Amino acid sequence: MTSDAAAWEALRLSLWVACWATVLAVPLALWIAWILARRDFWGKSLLSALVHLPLVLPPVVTGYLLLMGFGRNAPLGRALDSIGITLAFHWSGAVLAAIIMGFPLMVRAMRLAIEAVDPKLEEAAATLGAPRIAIFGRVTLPLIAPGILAGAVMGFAKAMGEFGATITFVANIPGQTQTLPSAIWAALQIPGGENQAIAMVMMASVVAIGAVLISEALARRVAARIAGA
Amino acid sequence: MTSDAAAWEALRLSLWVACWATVLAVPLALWIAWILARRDFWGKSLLSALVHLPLVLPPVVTGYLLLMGFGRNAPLGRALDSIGITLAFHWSGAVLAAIIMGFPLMVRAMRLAIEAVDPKLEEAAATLGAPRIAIFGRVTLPLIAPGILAGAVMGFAKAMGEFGATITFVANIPGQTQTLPSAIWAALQIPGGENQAIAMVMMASVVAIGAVLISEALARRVAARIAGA
Amino acid sequence: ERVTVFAAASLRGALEEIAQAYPGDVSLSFGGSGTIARQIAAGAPADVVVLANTLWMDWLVEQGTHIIGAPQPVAANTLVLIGPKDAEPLAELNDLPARLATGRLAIGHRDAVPAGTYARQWLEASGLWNEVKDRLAETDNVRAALAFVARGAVPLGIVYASDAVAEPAVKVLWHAPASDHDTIAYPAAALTPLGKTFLHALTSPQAGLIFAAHGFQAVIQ
Amino acid sequence: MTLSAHIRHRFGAFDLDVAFDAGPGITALFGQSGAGKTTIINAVAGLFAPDAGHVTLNGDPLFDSTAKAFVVPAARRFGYVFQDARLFPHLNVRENLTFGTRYAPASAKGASLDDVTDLLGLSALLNRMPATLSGGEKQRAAIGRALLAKPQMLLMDEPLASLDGPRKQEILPYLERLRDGPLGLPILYVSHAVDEIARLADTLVLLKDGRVQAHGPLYDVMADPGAVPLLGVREAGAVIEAEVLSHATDGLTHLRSSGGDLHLPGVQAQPGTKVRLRVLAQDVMLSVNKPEGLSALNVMPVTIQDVHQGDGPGAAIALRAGDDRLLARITRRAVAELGLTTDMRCYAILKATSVAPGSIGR
Amino acid sequence: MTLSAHIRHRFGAFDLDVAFDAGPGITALFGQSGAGKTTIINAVAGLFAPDAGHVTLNGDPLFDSTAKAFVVPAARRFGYVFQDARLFPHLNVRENLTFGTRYAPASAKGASLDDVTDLLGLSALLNRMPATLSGGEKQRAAIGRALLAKPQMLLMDEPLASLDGPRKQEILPYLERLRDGPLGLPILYVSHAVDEIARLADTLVLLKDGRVQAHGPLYDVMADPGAVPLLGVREAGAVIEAEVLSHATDGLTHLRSSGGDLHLPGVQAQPGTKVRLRVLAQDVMLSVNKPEGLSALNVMPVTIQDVHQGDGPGAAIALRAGDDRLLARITRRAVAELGLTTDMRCYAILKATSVAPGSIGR
Ligand SMILES: Nc1ncnc2c1ncn2[C@@H]1O[C@H](COP(=O)(O)OP(=O)(O)OP(=O)(O)O)[C@@H](O)[C@H]1O
Ligand SMILES: Nc1ncnc2c1ncn2[C@@H]1O[C@H](COP(=O)(O)OP(=O)(O)OP(=O)(O)O)[C@@H](O)[C@H]1O
Ligand SMILES: [Mg+2]
Ligand SMILES: [Mg+2]
Repeated sequence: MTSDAAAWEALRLSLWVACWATVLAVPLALWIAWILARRDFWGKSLLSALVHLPLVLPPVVTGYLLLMGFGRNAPLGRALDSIGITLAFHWSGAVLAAIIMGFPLMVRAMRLAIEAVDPKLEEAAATLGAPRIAIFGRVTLPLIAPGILAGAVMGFAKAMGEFGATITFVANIPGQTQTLPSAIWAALQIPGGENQAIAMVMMASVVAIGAVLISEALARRVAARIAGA
Repeated sequence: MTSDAAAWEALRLSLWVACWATVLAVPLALWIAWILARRDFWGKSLLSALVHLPLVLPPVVTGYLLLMGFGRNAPLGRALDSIGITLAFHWSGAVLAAIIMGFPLMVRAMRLAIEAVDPKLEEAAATLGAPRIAIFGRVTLPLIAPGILAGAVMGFAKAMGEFGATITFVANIPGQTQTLPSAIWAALQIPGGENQAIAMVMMASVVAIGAVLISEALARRVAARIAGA
Repeated sequence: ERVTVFAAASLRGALEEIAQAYPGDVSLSFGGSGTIARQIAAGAPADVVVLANTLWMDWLVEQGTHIIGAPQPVAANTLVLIGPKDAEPLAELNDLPARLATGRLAIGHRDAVPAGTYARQWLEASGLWNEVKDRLAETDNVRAALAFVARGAVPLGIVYASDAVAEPAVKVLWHAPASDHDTIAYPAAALTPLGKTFLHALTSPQAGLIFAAHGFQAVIQ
Repeated sequence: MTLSAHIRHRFGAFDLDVAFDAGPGITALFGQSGAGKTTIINAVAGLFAPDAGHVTLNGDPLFDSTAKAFVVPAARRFGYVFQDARLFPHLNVRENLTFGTRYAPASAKGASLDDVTDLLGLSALLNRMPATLSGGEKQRAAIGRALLAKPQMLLMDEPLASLDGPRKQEILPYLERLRDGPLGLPILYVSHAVDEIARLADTLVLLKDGRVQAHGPLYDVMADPGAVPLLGVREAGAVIEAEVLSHATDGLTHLRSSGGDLHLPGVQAQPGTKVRLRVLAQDVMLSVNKPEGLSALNVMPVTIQDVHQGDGPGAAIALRAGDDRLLARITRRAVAELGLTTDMRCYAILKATSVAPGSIGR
Repeated sequence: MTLSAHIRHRFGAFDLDVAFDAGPGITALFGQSGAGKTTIINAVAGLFAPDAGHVTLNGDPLFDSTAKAFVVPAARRFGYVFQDARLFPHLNVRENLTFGTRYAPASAKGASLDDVTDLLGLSALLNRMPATLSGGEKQRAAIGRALLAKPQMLLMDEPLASLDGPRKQEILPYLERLRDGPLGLPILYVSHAVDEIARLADTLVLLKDGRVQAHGPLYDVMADPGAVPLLGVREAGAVIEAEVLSHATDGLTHLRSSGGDLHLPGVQAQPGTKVRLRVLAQDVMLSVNKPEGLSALNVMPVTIQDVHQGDGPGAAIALRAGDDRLLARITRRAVAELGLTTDMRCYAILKATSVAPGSIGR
């Protein structure tokens, strides 16, 4: 494999991992964000602190913790393995790492959006006979769409950029777990690898800028619709 | 220096760096967030993409870019050096790295908060004679306080946890630039360092959880005041 | 006056002990060899630099970095194949692929991590490379490869002898012959006159003893 | 369909303790700003659980603090027109209007989208977003939204406050039809406008500082001397019942009440039906002689039952005209000059045009 | 202080093109929902820059589309009472009220906090947060907030729509005092309530679909037959000027107009001052004979100037009483029965209590 081909392979894998991570994390993050924004319960602040933890811990540590929790020898990892879900040394492990690392960002964006929704609108929907789930789907969800989008973009960007936890948890297996950041890092560890690294940094930047531009355009559309323009 | 003392020293430095990074980044992030939320100009989406970039790039890359930009041999670094500002291999460089890495998170939280403020309230303040700056200070700012708080907590947490860009930019000099994550990483590099690492992970977690708890309590106070409870 | 030493992270245990014995104040900053080399090139305030691989030292010299004297090796190391502590001894190296079964072989990144490069050379020399190259778990540092074996995430790994010594959860299954890979040397260079003194201390016999105690091989001047 | 409510709740210094029944027809909650009207209607809608009390509909508990019963708002199916419009900002007017339709049971009857958009003048606005609507347009859309949810009861919190007179005059008859038509939709109606209430309400609940001051059929309450200061002196008046005899070509309707014949404009009812007429006390003049050559067409012989002199320059005169009661408000000076006393016979003069069409109901 | 505005703006299908002057005193914008009232007032406040036109105050441009002039809202110092209250949710009532005070020039005169809280009944609410206020309480706080910014002009968009009658009756005289007092504060006033406008306004701008239908001194516009359908027939009427002669002990005031003497309740002005009286057309009865023994105290000899018969059952009779004009609305049948024709002399009867205190201004 030429190093060029390896870079494209890494890009493909990074996109794949980032998309999966975003798709899987959005509903979960939304749920946690909703709980944090709208429910009151004992330990709520602790839950919030827990969600923030991956921000604070060095990614290596998160990687080690994942390894201890989901590795081949860990009970949880074995259990998942027995039902056909392999995480160790598999791209799905990279997805898990990306989800966890991006989770604080996604939850916070969505939570802020939910907190900004006037509960009186939800009350109005209730008086019109809408059951809870419909209130969420037809009132809350569309109103927080910009926040979800913001969270999704942050999660996606983080997933594209995640390196430390991923390599510690699932190592660096070309085509499986060698994401773009791993490849960039590797290139930088070799004297004279800068050019290759720069090329891959460009790739990552283009993807990220593209994702942000798309999300900004979508958000603008939503805002314009509400303003009636 | 015993390794225990080194850990405390690293904690002290991390707190110092994180506090400085938060204090310095909040106004800047607020400004960018306000521009992104309230202004319309050519290249706005690109600015937004730029802000997101540190999320996407592997931290090492950000670190190298900083090193290339602000290193002792780089023109910018030399210029700053000549006016007495040393960044490379200095704790102030760790602050810069933390600011840049936390910036996307802070900007996004504040932007979402600003977007949630009804511009009609700002209009009302204008009709009461308030100049722009007073409108911002007396209406917008208090209304987005929860978002600023959220952004600050995320930025602080990220600054406490930042590792890749920091170690690349300012190295890992105990008492100078060895933050808690660097120390944790270093501890994990030698056999038997795990226990020391675990102790430091605990320290970081306690700080982060404390910060989140405080911010949650503050946010609750603000919300309670507005609800008139 | 304080001596600042930028050193490869795998030397940490030994260097800390040497620093303690050193009469002056010593500040040790650990990182990956590539990172450290670039930092030195960017003007890091180091008096001494110690790397885990000669490639980066050569690169530093090429960059025109101001070095006092010539770089010199301060320690050497050997490579070992390890398995979990209850592993059966390996009858011959060619059993390695069979022992892997469906598992993976943990090594440092084949190009980015020096230990990984040496491991690749060894495997190539012993004709196993093609058989295992798609069954590797490459890590960002050799300690992570050790951890994979220690945690049972992989059945086998190739690490430095110095790492294997200190980890009770693993067992050495095979020693790599020194001829099968480049010399595993830790080259050091002094960047300032102050550093020159410390470099002396690094190459002293006492230092050699300490290196040896940490599983390295002392370099006989 | 009868709603029965007993609500006790405390918000800081405000202490609400009210009990009332709202039978079929329109029940008006009237009281000054801060009297607790919105709080009551919120409790009925189930938007919060009061500290104590109960709310029942046809005897079924919707809320009961002792039995810990609480039916969620969605299950109550009360169409609520909020004091602020509360349209969904992300939905256009059409989507707002039809928001609740799908949750109504298939058997529920109610207005159609076309009816409602026509009535409320929303047809041209259906594709507009709420942010672009004027204050009155928003409020109209909010009324339509509540109607189209096919509720079993309507809760309206000052629904017409931001509407202009002509538009009000279109909507009020529609509300009357909702009440009187096959749906017989009961309405709990909050308003500051006595004329609206006087026109619409069957039952009136007068509130002050979180307490019920008076409660009962509209005409009893409106005639209650204690209620007059709360309602405002200009709005006091009585009600008489009359049968429609015929409609003349000049637009006047000939009606017969127990006190005499009346000729009034703007009566829509069919000949033979009975209507009720609200006659404001200030629209009634008294004459001791039978008046001649006067532009007022309606003159009734009456007997003075009571002369009630207040502090101000006015006096309230209770009159009997046949079986009906009338109320006249004239100056004290006129009382003195004409020598009006109890049991005196005189003539009540009622300007035909001064009985607003809106005062004629049922 | 004269505001002159010419505003052209297009919002989707809505096309606004209006020009009007607002001199000293109160200028009312009246028109049905969606006519463009809020849009105009927003343009005057500087909340948006219209597509074309200009807004000047005493000749100084606040906005001019050709000269590209635009003074920011804060510099215009117009106190704006929004149609929705728009209180600052994070500030309590006191902080909301005093928000603008510090930006007023030191020389600016205006109401004091105590005055305003007393007038608006806010004293007990000063430490409350807006989220806990009732609809009317919010609106009152919004009025107070605008007043306390010591503006050079007030813009009020349906400020009293959510207030009860008694509260309105307290606030209206206060607005009159602001207009008439030493401040001479001009007010641009949007309302749907004709009685409010009739009482307060000096100048009336009648709007329909973004166009000015009629514009001028209140009494000219109110007497304009073209304006009657926009105002509503019940609100048509004329104005006469009268001098206060004396106040009697029974609360009636003796006034002299060019058409004859009047006895009215509720007049506050000092003897010797001139007042203006609004007499609703529907409050005027006509008699061909001089009436005797009638409870109405005010009878004036008049000459019929015009008999205007519309489509409905009513007719408008223009009358001359001395130098003043009166308008009477009676039924067509009465016109026929009494044989009323132009130039005929007859008597206008005016119930004393039917002239509301609010109809007496200046
Ligand atoms: N952004 C917009 N796009 C389209 N139409 C608009 C927009 N903004 C306002 N309009 C329309 O302009 C018209 C005038 O609105 P405006 O708010 O001035 O009415 P108004 O006279 O204040 O009515 P109301 O008494 O109901 O408050 C309305 O029909 C409204 O729908
Ligand atoms: N959370 C609260 N804390 C303290 N007081 C409250 C709270 N909520 C409501 N109140 C008070 O309760 C009283 C009743 O409020 P409510 O909204 O029911 O009044 P209302 O009759 O609807 O008045 P309006 O006609 O002005 O809308 C008001 O005086 C209000 O200030
Ligand atoms: Mg209310
Ligand atoms: Mg309006």
